[in-house]
Amino acid sequence: MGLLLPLIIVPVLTVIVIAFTRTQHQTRMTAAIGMGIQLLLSVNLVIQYLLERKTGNKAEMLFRKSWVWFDSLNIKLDIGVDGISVAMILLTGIVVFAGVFASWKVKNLSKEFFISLILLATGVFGFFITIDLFVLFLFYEMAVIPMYLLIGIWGTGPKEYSAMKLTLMLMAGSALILVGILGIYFNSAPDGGALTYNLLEIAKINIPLPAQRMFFPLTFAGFGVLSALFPFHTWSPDGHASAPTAVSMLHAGVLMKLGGYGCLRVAMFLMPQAAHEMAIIFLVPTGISVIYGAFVAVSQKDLKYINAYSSVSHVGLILFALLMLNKTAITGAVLQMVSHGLMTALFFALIGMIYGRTHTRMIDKMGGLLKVMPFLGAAYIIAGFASLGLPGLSGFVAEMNIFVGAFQVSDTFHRVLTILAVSSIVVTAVYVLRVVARLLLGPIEKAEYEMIEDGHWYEKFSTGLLIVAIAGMGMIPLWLTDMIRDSLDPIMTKLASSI
Amino acid sequence: MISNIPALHFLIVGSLMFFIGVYGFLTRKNIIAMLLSAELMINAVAFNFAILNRYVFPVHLEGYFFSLFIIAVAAADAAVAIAIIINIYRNFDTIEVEEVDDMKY
Amino acid sequence: MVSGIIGTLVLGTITVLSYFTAWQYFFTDGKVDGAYRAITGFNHVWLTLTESLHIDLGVLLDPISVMMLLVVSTISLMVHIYSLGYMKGEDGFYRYYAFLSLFTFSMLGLVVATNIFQMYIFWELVGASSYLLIGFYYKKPSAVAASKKAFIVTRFADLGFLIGILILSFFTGTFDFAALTNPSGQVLGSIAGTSFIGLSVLSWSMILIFMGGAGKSAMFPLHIWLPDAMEGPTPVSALIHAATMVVAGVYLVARMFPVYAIWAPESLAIIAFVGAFTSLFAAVIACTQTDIKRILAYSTISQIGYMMLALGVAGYGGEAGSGFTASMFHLTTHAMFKALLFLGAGSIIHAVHSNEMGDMGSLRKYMPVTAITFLIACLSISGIPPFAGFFSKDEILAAAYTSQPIYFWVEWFVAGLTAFYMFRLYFGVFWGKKTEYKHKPKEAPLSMTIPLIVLAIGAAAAGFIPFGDFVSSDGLAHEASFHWNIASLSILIALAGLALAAWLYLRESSRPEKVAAGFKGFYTAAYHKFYFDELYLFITKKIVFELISQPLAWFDRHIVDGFMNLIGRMIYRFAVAVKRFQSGQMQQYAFVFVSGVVVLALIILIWWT
Amino acid sequence: MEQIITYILLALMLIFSVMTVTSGRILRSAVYLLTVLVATAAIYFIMQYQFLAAVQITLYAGGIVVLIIFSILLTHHIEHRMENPVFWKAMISALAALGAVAMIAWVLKDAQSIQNVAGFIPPKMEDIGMALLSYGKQGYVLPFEVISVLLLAAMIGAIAVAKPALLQFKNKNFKQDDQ
Repeated sequence: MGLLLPLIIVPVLTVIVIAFTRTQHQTRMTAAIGMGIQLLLSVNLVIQYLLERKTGNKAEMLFRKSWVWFDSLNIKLDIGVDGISVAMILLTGIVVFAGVFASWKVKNLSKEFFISLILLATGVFGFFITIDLFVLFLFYEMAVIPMYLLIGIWGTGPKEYSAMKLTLMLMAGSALILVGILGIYFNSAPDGGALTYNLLEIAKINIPLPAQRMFFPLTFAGFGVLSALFPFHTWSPDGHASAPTAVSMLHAGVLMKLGGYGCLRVAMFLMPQAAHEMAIIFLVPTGISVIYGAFVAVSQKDLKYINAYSSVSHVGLILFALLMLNKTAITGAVLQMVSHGLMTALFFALIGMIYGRTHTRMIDKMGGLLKVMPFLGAAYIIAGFASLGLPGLSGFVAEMNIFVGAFQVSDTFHRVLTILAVSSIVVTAVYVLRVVARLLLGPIEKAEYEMIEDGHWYEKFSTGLLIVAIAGMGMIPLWLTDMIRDSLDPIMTKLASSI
Repeated sequence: MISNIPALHFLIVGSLMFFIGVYGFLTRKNIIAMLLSAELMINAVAFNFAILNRYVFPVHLEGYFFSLFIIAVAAADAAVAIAIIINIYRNFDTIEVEEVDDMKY
Repeated sequence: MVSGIIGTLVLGTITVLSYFTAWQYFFTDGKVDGAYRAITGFNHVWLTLTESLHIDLGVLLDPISVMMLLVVSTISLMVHIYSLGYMKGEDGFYRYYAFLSLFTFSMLGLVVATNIFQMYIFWELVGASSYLLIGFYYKKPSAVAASKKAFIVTRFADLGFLIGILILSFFTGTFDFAALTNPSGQVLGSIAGTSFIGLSVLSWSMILIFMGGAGKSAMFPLHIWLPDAMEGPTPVSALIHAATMVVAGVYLVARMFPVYAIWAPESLAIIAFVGAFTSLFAAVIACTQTDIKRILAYSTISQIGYMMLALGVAGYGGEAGSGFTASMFHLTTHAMFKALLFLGAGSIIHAVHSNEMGDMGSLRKYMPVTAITFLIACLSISGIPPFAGFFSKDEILAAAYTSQPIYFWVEWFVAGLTAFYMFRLYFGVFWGKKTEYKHKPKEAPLSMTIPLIVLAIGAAAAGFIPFGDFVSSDGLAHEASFHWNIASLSILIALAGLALAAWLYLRESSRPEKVAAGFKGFYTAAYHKFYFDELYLFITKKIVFELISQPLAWFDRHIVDGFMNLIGRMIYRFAVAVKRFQSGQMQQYAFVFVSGVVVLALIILIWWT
Repeated sequence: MEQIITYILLALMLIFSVMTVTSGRILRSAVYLLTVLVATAAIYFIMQYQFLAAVQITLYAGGIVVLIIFSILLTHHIEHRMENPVFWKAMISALAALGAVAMIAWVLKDAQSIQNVAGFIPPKMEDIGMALLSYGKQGYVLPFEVISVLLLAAMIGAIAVAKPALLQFKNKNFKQDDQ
């Protein structure tokens, strides 16, 4: 079985078992147990990975396994992980587990809800462990499609509209990705020989430059849509605003990272020359995303919109850092994926809990909630601090890597963009504190809010888990950054060789 | 004897009959009249098969059987068509084809 | 209550350890060949950034960090003890002590930082704990607004700090103070040579770093958060917004002082100017305020301006470095007397339940200990010998005089203003009109008066420390020369200020109104803090919020998203148009079918032949 | 003599075809169609395809046309006159048909070379029967079976469609919905 295959099998088994449960309680217990095992597997994977590296195994991908699937097209279920995917798997494990607890009280069709949620998680896990482009794409679609149901059925507000918009825009993105992947596939053997989907095989050869010029922008933009690249970010506010709590958590926390991961692993790794040529073109929209998302977040009133735009800003920073094409910045990008995943999941979890109590998400209708729900309020403040990059929490580590890395590129264009991106930390502080002040502090706005209860055990568990992860990453970052840095070596070599 | 007549003449008549059927099918509003036109077309096809068989492969019977089967199929489809027409008439109180457009969009 | 005692005990231990460290450093380990050297206690890599750049966490001991250790731990201990009485029975007592400990941790981390990035980390953390403590009374909207303002203003300043660090580290390839501040270091040579818009890149980066310091130290024009920060509990104001955190900016400049002095004198000139201007500006405002904590806040800004000025006029090493010593000296004495003033103010507020001077008067009869300690502090800050403030202020004036006489005269005038507004406060509160109190004010409990007494001793006697022996810009002992002419001038103006205050406020009279009327326009402007709050409000609310953020939000919803929706709607329209072909008219289908067959067949035929 | 009769028959086929699609009375149309079919059968006789001719008359002329006439009588008053097609519609349809005719004419100009291949033996009944039941070369048992199944299916289908009451869903809710 190895270490990786269970990561796909366990969720699938969980889905099957959930299909046979009868009561809501059984359903959620099954989901919790299944995802708990999944989290343990992820943690175990991290430990095993670090131990394996310690023994001096320098292979690009560890724990490789391969099964032929479509011989004629050379499609294989080919799995393996490096430090980046391990980090992402850990993130996914945590967020999904927390997400299950955040949706503990889903009343309506809870069985179907958990089935879709865990199917989505399966897709994400599969995406991170495969190194075969076709299977990668397959898992990608598997992660995106359940989103439609999850938002369309269990959402709030104009959910059908949002679900449709989100799905259509992401589908448009994945159409671009598919074209890109096929383009890579048909250029994967320029000197003759068998075509392949295998990432590592393709990385060994150089895709012809004209093909790179054609397929790099497609792939990058395709994955960029999922990462809310300006101007393809508008699915994000509506989608998040309508989505149920756990879905927002998973979507902003993990699914948006699929975009960054794909940009790095597929677009930049396989087509380095084009990445060098076109980085400047793509830097502009990413830079805009960073600043623009932050400024738009300042004047939003709906908690989820604020967070959605904040995600646009933060995830824009990921792509921005990737395009700086140096090791520090890319390390920062991966760290930011993990960090943003954790804190935005925390944010959305808390927003869901607050919404469940006040039945509104408008910040000007709330106030003084810290008094009645100290635990959740404090958690919100911590999430806010993480978001504005306070040292000791995860955001700082990631942002400093990005900023220092970005500053190493020494022409004026990059400098100006970097300084603009850095200045987003002030704007972030503005909107985070504005929300905290309006929402949690001050006098209690309405009398009925006096009756609000603080978090239940499952809510505390869910938020507590995420806070521990955020603080853990923020305080002891070295093991994580080293793991990522080491794994970036092949990518950096490939990028460097192409100048 | 029939061999004195060139095959072309039969084929011309067959083809014309077919397209007269097409014309009827396109212009008639009454479904039964359309069915009549369709029968014309089927007949024309069967006729052409028989003629070509007679002229080109006189010792074989492929075209012959084709005509035979076409007639059989025509019988079947006429039966079904008439059943449908009667049902339409029952439901719509008309057999004007333009008024039977519930399947649009 | 338990939480407070735990916090206080732990901090007591830390204070003891700090004193022990200081003893060891100054008298045993620190001195090599007559100069104090920097000792790196330990230094551990925390985060690797690039091949050469990595963030370390460690402990650096040198004269200024050891001095700051003493100051921070002493004041913090006093505040911890004081708070046991002051905060008794408050909602969230344990929260208060948790935040206080967090702050002390961050401040100590900042002080002992071995590299500039560690300093930045703890810099942010003190900012966050300051935010939490200012907003301690989170049910009060004004406190919430003040905490937000403080955080955002300092955050803005930190942006400059961060960019400065990025520039500096890019060119030098190190964050390490040891490498950066080595006076003979080669790392700065290249960067000092590169120029950008008239100044060297190094100067730019140092100016940006100073911007961080200016934000935290409430230098003009980033001073606006500090007076508002007085919304926090008073002991917090004493600890954070008077004695320790706000001098972090001074400490930062002092820490980077060799770089400033040797490689970037242009930026040092800017520091001197900002310091001088701020001290004057804040002193003028302080003369008109009526909220006792705000007076103290502006006084703090003014005094920090002094320290900045002293650094700005100093040079590296020898006699030129006396400004550096003076600045650090003033930092220490200021910490004593300003903490004392704030704690005294806290004691008054505790008794009277008001911040307004108008509600107070003749308090000396009810609160003798507070009155006496407050008087000592006032004398000290006004620069009356032999109290501590006199010595440190004298050194600053002397340093300014030898370097830039114009700054001397400005500061000399500010010294007079200082004496005036401090005694205005003192007379207004403890003398002045006889006020009827609803509850008769009582002297504070022992837990509050003991810190007052301890600090009063410090404020009175700290001036006799031979400071130059321990702290100087180059580590060599430096004997501060005493300037009789400067000292007599400063005593003169201090006494003049005192006398003026006594004339106006010792007895209840209508004189203050007359004087205020005499300076009408100027008085009103100063009373409204020269309208800086309004200006910033205009910038943030009208420009950032209404002219950038809201239009962008509109743009996003209606243009960007509108475009996406437009695409969707166009596809829908197209589909509606296309579905008309599906008319349900069977004959139409048949017609299309027939013509299609004909056309296709024709195409094939033509293509074939 | 045969030649003349053949041409007359061909002419009849054409004329009555046209009348079938243009006549205003549906019943007459059906009768014209009958004429066409009978004329076709006559030509089959002349070509010595007796069995085919017989099938044409019994199945086509006899079965189908009678069926059609019944359905006409079921759905029309005997006096019913069909309205003429709209002019432009007729023109467009004619144009399409003529285009197709032109196309066929183009193809048929090659058909001039089709000559009567010698050696015609009039098919005998037993040959036809054997061919229908054999499965080797020149055997048609499979289409024969398929056709028989088709006919059966068509028959059942016709009954099912035309008599909805037989299969109508007898569900109370359903009926309530109807009302």
